[in-house]
Amino acid sequence: MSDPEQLEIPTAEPAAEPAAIARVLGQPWNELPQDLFIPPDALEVILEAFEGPLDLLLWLIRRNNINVLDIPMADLTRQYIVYIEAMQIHRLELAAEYLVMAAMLIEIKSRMLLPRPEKLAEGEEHDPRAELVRRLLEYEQMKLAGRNLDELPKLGRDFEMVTVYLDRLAVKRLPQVSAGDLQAVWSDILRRAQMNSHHRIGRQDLSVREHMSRILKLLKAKGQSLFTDLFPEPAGRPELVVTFLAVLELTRERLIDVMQTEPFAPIYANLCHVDQ
Amino acid sequence: MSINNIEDVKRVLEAVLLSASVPLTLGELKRVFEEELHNDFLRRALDELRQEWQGRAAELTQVAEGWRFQTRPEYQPYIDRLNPEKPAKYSRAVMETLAIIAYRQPVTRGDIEEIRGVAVNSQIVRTLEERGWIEVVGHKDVPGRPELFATTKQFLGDLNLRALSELPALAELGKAALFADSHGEADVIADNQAVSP
Amino acid sequence: MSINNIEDVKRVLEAVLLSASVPLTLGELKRVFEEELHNDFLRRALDELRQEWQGRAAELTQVAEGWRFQTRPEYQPYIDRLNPEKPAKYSRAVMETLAIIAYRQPVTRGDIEEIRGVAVNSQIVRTLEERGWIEVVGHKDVPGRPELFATTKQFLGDLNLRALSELPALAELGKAALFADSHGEADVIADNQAVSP
Repeated sequence: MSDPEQLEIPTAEPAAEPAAIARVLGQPWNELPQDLFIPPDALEVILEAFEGPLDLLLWLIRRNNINVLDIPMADLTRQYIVYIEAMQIHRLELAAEYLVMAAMLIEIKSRMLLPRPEKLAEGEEHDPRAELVRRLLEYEQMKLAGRNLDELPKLGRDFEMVTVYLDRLAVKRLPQVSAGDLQAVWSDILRRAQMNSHHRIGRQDLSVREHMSRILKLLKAKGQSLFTDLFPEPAGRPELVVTFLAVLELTRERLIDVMQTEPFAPIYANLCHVDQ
Repeated sequence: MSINNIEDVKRVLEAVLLSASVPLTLGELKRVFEEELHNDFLRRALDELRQEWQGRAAELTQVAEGWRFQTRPEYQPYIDRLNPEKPAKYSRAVMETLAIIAYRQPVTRGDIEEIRGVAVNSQIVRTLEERGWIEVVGHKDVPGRPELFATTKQFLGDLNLRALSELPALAELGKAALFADSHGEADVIADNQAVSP
Repeated sequence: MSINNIEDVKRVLEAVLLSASVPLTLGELKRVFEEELHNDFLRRALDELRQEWQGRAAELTQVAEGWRFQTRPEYQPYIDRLNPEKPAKYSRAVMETLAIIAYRQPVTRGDIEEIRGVAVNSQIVRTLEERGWIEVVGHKDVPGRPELFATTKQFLGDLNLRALSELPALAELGKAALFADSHGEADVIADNQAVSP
């Protein structure tokens, strides 16, 4: 061959769209190129452009318009090895898979040179290339599937999820407490207090305490009140008794003062003031 | 798509605002278009868009940070049902403090501490005060004049009670074995359910 | 608000779906209503809602994970102008690995290596896992008990698909574009029928 072939540097996508198939080289290579010169950078590009030995083989097959089901093993192997050797010459780190594939190609090629074995039981002729072809086709199928998946519209790339603002603070959640909760907690406290016998929680009538609070609030607001105004209006007998008990209790606890300046004078109640 | 009329502008604004996670300023909205649009034109488009959304479940609003779509508040109960946030709960300390104030009022912080056996964190008291459930009704006439706490009307209302006497323990306290050995003055008030504040 | 007609149901669905940050299943949408609604009724409401949104910048779609509103693709260039950082473009290695997992699942790393003819970089697997597109669904019962990978619901949803059966059909073995003119002795390959997931 007078025209030494140059190694072609594939584009980033070696086996590109079918449209590119038009670039047919015609004859497959028969010889190693004599004056192979490829800048190391370009080789790296080559290496990076392929996703592995199957990808490189597919590219060679396509570039040479080879029938994948009838691969001329000698030519394909030779071309494949050209690339591998070129990369090794330039000490590019070559994935081990590329070398394994080279060995496999050579093995298939040599098996093809041997006389064909007898027909197999099924009556089919055994082709040493069958496994390679199967792998090439399966890889090619997945390679195309990957490309198709890449073209599907994707969230974040081709469309966005709609999320409208929600003012969560518009309705503030406060803990809910029920009377039952309170009762449960109170009985816990009582039980605990009973276990520590030094705590003796006596029973106080709640309505007395309720009126104690009420009277305190009233006096806090008014400062002083007529004793009679401490009693709610209208009030039944039990309520009058409870209010009276509350006043007594408040007095006993020195929370309020009840005063009468002279007999039958109006009785006043007011809050105790320590600093008076 | 080329932007040649206000309808197209509105659709683009809608897409951009619906997908944005933060409010967008007029300047940001302007940047979205290749063409230089007038502020007035943009504002008119936003205004028309807002009107188009009348009757939908979300609305276009202008807040301090810019424009955004937000769901109308009336739909929040439905949205909440989807992601039921754990109902907030008061700590045991808060609940015990509340129970003591409810059942033993008026009480000082010291009383609460004596019953609970631990110091009362002022955050607990503040929590209950901010909720509007307790208030200071006076000061005890002892050294330091400690505040006396009592429950409020709002507390009763929030717990669906008409009076403190409706707190459940009242009815059962007397029967509780707990108090089998405690004093008998309880019978002084026979019919205290009738009492209302 | 009481739900007594399909219009109200549609508005509630709109509010819930517009504010959700993930697609919602029919079951989740049902839970939003106090009343027990029939699936058929809900589906009709969703369908009507989808039609109402025709002509807006977003659309109501059903994907594997459920229902969601999403912007229409034609507005993406405008949205992109606001957020100049585009999501990373995946390398061929990543996409091929994803394709093998999607179409051949469940597969081990060894299966992937066998098909691609090269070792599987663990960064590739991590990329796909972090995107939430693949997950380990078990271990193969062979020595070493290698992990079995499969695609997730989110993978389908992110690609706007409802089920694996909606993935693009695989090219027929040997009839791929690459070899458009080269078949004939197809019987060499036993397993050349079109493979669908």
